Amino acid sequence: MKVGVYICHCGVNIANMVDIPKVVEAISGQTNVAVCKEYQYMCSDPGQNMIRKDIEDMGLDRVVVAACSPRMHEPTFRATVADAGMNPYCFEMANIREQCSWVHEDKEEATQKAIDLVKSSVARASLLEPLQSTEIPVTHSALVIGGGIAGIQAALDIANSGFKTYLVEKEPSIGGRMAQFDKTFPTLDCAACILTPKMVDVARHPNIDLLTYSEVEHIDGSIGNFHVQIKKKPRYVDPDLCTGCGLCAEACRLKGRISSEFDMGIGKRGAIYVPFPQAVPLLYTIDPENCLLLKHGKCGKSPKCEDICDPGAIRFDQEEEHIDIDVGAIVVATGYNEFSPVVKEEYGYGKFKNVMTGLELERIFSPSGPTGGNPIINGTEPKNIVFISCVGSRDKRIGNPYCSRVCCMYIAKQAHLLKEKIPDANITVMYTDMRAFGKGYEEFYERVQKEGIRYRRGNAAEVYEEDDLLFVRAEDTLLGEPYELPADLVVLGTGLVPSPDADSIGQMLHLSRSADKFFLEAHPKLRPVDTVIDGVFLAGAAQGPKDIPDSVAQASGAASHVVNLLVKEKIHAEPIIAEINEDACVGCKTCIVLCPYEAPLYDDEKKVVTINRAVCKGCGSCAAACPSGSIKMNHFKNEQIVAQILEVI
Amino acid sequence: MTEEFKPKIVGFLCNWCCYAGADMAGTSRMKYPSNIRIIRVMCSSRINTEMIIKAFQTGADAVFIGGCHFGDCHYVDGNYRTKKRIDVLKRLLSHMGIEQERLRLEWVSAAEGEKFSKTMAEFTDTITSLGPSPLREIKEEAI
Amino acid sequence: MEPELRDYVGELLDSGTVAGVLALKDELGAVKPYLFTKNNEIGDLVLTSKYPLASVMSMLQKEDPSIKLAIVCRGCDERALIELAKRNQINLDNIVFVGIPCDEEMADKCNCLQPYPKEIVTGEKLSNWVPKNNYEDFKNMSTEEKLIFWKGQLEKCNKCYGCRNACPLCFCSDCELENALWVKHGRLPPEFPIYHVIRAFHLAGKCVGCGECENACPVGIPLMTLNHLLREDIKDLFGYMTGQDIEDENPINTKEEY
Amino acid sequence: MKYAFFPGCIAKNVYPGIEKATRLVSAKLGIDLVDYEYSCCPPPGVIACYDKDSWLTLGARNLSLSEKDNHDIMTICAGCYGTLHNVWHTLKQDQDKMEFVNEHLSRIDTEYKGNIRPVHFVDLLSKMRDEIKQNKEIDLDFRVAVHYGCHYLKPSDVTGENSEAPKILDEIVSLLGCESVPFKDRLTCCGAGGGVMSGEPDLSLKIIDRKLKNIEKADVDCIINICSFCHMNFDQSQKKLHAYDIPVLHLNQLLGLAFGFKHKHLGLHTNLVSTRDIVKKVKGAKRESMK
Amino acid sequence: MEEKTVESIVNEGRAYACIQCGKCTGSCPSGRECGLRTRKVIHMARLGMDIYKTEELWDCTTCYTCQERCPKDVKITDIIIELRNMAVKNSFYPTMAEVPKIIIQNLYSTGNGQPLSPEVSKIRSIIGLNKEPLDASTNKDTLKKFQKLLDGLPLMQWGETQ
Repeated sequence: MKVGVYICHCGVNIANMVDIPKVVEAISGQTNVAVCKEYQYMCSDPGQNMIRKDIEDMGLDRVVVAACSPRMHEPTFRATVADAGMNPYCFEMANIREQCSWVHEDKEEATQKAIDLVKSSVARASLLEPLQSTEIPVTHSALVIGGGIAGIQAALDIANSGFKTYLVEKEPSIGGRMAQFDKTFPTLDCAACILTPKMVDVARHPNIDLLTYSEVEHIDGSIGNFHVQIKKKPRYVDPDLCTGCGLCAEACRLKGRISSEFDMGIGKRGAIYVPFPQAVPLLYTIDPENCLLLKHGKCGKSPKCEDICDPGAIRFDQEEEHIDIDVGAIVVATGYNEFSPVVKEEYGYGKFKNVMTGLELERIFSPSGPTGGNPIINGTEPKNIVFISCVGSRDKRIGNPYCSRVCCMYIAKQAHLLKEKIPDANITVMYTDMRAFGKGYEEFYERVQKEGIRYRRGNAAEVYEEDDLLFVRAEDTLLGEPYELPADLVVLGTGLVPSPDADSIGQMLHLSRSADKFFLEAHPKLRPVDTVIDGVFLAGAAQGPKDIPDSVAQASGAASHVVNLLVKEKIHAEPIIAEINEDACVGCKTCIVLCPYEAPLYDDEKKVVTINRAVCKGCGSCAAACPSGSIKMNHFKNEQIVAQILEVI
Repeated sequence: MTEEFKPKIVGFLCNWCCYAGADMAGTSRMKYPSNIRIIRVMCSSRINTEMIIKAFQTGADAVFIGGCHFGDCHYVDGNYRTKKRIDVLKRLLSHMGIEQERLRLEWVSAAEGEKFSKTMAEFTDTITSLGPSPLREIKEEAI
Repeated sequence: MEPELRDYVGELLDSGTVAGVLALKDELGAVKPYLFTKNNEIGDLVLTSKYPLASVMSMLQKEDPSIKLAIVCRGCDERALIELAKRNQINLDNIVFVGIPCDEEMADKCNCLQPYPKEIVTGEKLSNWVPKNNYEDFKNMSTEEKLIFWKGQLEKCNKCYGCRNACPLCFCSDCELENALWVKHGRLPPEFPIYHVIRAFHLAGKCVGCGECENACPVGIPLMTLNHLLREDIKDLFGYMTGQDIEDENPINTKEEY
Repeated sequence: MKYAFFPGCIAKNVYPGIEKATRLVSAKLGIDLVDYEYSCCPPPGVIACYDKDSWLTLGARNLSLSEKDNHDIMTICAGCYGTLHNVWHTLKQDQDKMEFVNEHLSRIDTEYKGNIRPVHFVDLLSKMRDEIKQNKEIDLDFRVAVHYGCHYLKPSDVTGENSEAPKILDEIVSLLGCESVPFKDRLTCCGAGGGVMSGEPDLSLKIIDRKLKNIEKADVDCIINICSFCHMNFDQSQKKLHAYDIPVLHLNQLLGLAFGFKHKHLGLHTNLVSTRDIVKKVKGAKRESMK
Repeated sequence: MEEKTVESIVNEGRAYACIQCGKCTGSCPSGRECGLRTRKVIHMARLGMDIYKTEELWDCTTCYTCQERCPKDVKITDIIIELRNMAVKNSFYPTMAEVPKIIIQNLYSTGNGQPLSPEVSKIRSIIGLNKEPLDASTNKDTLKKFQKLLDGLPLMQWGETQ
């Protein structure tokens, strides 16, 4: 063992407070120390060359540099020693600047501390082991879960980079929530006009395998190599034969008798249906919950859909399919649901027929919606309309303390659209705070106020009905006066909650949730699209309430992370990770409980735990808790740390 | 004992928060007593009880553990485990007759240089007034 | 109690519910653990003493994981089996519990907190049982006195590893107490107090209070004092008691805040 | 079933018909009532607003009386319920307050432990639907406006009730054949609480005037309440306002009528607002049910 | 127990979380008829103003609707009650706070806030109840003990200062 020790003056930064010759003298005699030198600036070229030369000339196998913080120059010197052919993990640094010369005032004490720290580093370096990073092959394909705008964007971006992409959507069509919207704020683009071309692109893309009416059942594996099982629910329609002509839906005995999910229950459909006319794929689907034949075994003499379908696409004998795929990376884009305002009983949703949610109104506006885009609510055109903001947002009582980010603006948009359709309408928005933070949002807010929409600060207290008319009670907090407004339509600015599918997907992928129940990103500022599970990324409202541009931006971000991964033939796994001594492991699974990354895996055959090198992050938590000491934390082994302890006391 | 008592303190600092906080104290030139000897680990949860007790056994008057604030752990939730482990160990030490003040756990973020230096000054004071570790005396007797 | 139990156990064997019953056997006055597999042996089944049967059960299962066995168990045996199951050392699905309570004399001897299993096959459980010794004398000592106390006690230690060997929860094949990094080899008594601190900490959230370690100690170190206090601490800090439910994780290892 | 009976000042000393009705109805339903030397609850809006700690102490004294016999304490007034339930809840959670209370109670050799629970009569009724149906002799075909009383419902994190859409009272009146008629603002305060009725009578009258106007519009036969204090406010305020003529009945009086008790035994004739029309309707209904 | 301050009341009632949405005022049955603006009461308390000196504080009927609906879970009614306690402790008695003193006197002399009148006593016996109900005033010793309890309570101290 030959350790080279290099003490840096850092100009006067260290040398002024630490008596460097004294340090050199103290270290020179230490066990294993082959050479101990001092220099003005170790990080400079001549400094680095000095080390390289000594490694080559003297055959040093460990190097210690006593200088600044390893957080500053450890990478620099690791590269230096590697240049000279030494394993970079055999390098060690003693921090005698940030944690010594800069913070102490007594030269003698600082010098003694510097000696202790360098000795401790030498002792540690003597026990360091050369480490090699392992290589893991990468499967060059990706899975995107959720076919809303975020999932669509992510899938297109990945596929356009040349990688096979599986897009899984549980509904019969992709499009997600955005497909339900009429127009988008603040530009008032028609949502369908900008979304449907993308949907078609997805369907036609040679690199995209679109799996609609399908659900992810099981996921295992890790970064670079996930194994996924997908359940394809039976549509009872042969996708190759269905032309999307729609004669079957016309013929269905239940036509117009089943609430349409897509129309938020306002519109009706039959048992065989497409959710909306621009659906992709344009394939009809039989709803087994309602279809007379599937549910009761009998539909008149014979099912009318089957009778009328010339190509013979109806297949009542179709069965569930299970597909296994391998992918290198996963994008989770499970989106959101509208908050159900039933629990906010003071607003009378579900009790008073003219109280509706934002998303319901969106369907009323839509030209393809149940009223053909005419603003007819329960048969009449409303004249007095009140919007209530923050329903299910910023509300601790119902457990949604967060701001839903989009409600202020969609209320402004809907108020504008209503005013456009009903010019003589009285429209009042009761709001808590106005949050118009995006590009063009504040301007749009001004525009709708100019159009005569009245904004009154103060959230609605309650809605009551008297003589078939609704009244909304509130305080105008700027006037400090309580008031009541009559209304023939009350629109609740309902907030966003995570999609219920997030539960199962989250469990399968072991993703954490933040307090708001949306998926937790790896870092709130710097890694907003990553998760703590390597190879799994987030896009869109699955991570938190988001508007369309933010969802699209995040989706592209997630896609670029996926592509960064998939372009590699192999990924290098950091060698500073935990290793298990399988002979000593008793399989008590303590480490499995501890690890946030699912790195320890139980081997049922061997009855021991193994460590998945690809996902271990090297925190060492498991090594500290392993009762039998079977887990070794590379580069931070017990004996390496104890050697340091012994030297500093 | 005529010689002035200078406590020996071993500090185990997590790389991401507390170690960076100590660096921050350095770059900001915030002075604190030189008693602590810092050992860097990646996460405060890497520290096992054996190491801590070994430090005491070897003659440390006190042990300091520094990690990230809850919610900031680089490894999601390692610091929750650290807290639990240290809380139990503190009780165990006091049952053994070792003042639990000798073991201190603090959360220091990378930005909290000031907190780090203040904590060091305060901790050194505490230990100075407590006097040398009883284990150190036992060790010296044995020699 | 015994005749009733013998009938019960005999029925378990006759009906084929289990392939064997782990219990204690009297062999010419010496009591030892024994796996009863035939009804005609059952006359030798006794309850007169206490023995850490949980670890024996663990060994039996390791030999044949599929075998279904019954165990005549006391409160501490049951708790130990539950703790072992939590740590994947035993499969409760293949165990039939034949619960018996401890009498006052036994409960006193171990200063047991819960001298009965969840379900009792025969015998009366001690109702409103409160252990007599709550270690007040020790708790009332000053820190310095505690140190002196332990120093005196631990000086007796001859590192026979009896405490560990008797412990039903010590299942590791490699033991940190034999790691020279922590406990120097060839030194008696072991350096104060690392050996015993490591052992006590390893049992935090694990110890079921059976008292076997203290029983096994040839030099009479009051090891249960430490274990008992730590059990109280764990309850105080996390509201956690060992051996209650297999679903309860050792709180020291979980991420939940407390 | 045995309960300590806490009638409260109003039902004892102002509208004794409510106390009487409760005793009659309880006997029919097989609920044994035990009396204790209770003081006033004391009122949540007045005494608690003056000094909360004293309020807790006096409330705890009441609770401690039947605690000795291990009887849960039953109230028939939302106000009394509000106090006793809130005191029970607070002392269960707050060790400091519990110490304070017991320090004072020890001066009169009393101790409160927290072993019994306060309940409202209506909570018992909700579990005795069959018994109510069995004991019903007359099907009362009334249109009624029900009034819950704020302190029975709120704060819901203490009471456990659904404060925005309670149902129990509506369900019980419908068991008796009555229709609970919806009316505007049916859950708002009657205006009596918080010391407002005594301290600011004008404000209190304004609040109840609005309430009565809404009830009048609903065209009901009577107001049904489960709070003696609201009961008093509804009855007296109609006279003070020189307007309205809506009879006011405590739920227990309504139960009494349905169980076949004479209106005079239920003290209906002691109300300020005449209950004559109600009594007439009962007689009519009785004839109907005889047929 | 520690002396309460406006600040401690704000913290205990979690009023720091208030977003001034006004749902409280809009829900207030009393505020519709008078000058009580619940939202403003909370805001003033948060600013550390001497809110307990305002008369509006006594307009609240303690119906708890505001607290019930507060999206930020601010314990609004509980805060109002604490502020009233504080007003009384600081000898700030607006006119409407005067009346409870009569109630306190009744409580002291009869054990009841609302004592029994001779007229009602008569009604009681007519409808078949005891002329006088069994309560704290029935038994002289009980009443004395009750008074002894009251004598030592802060409530009586405030009652006397006026």
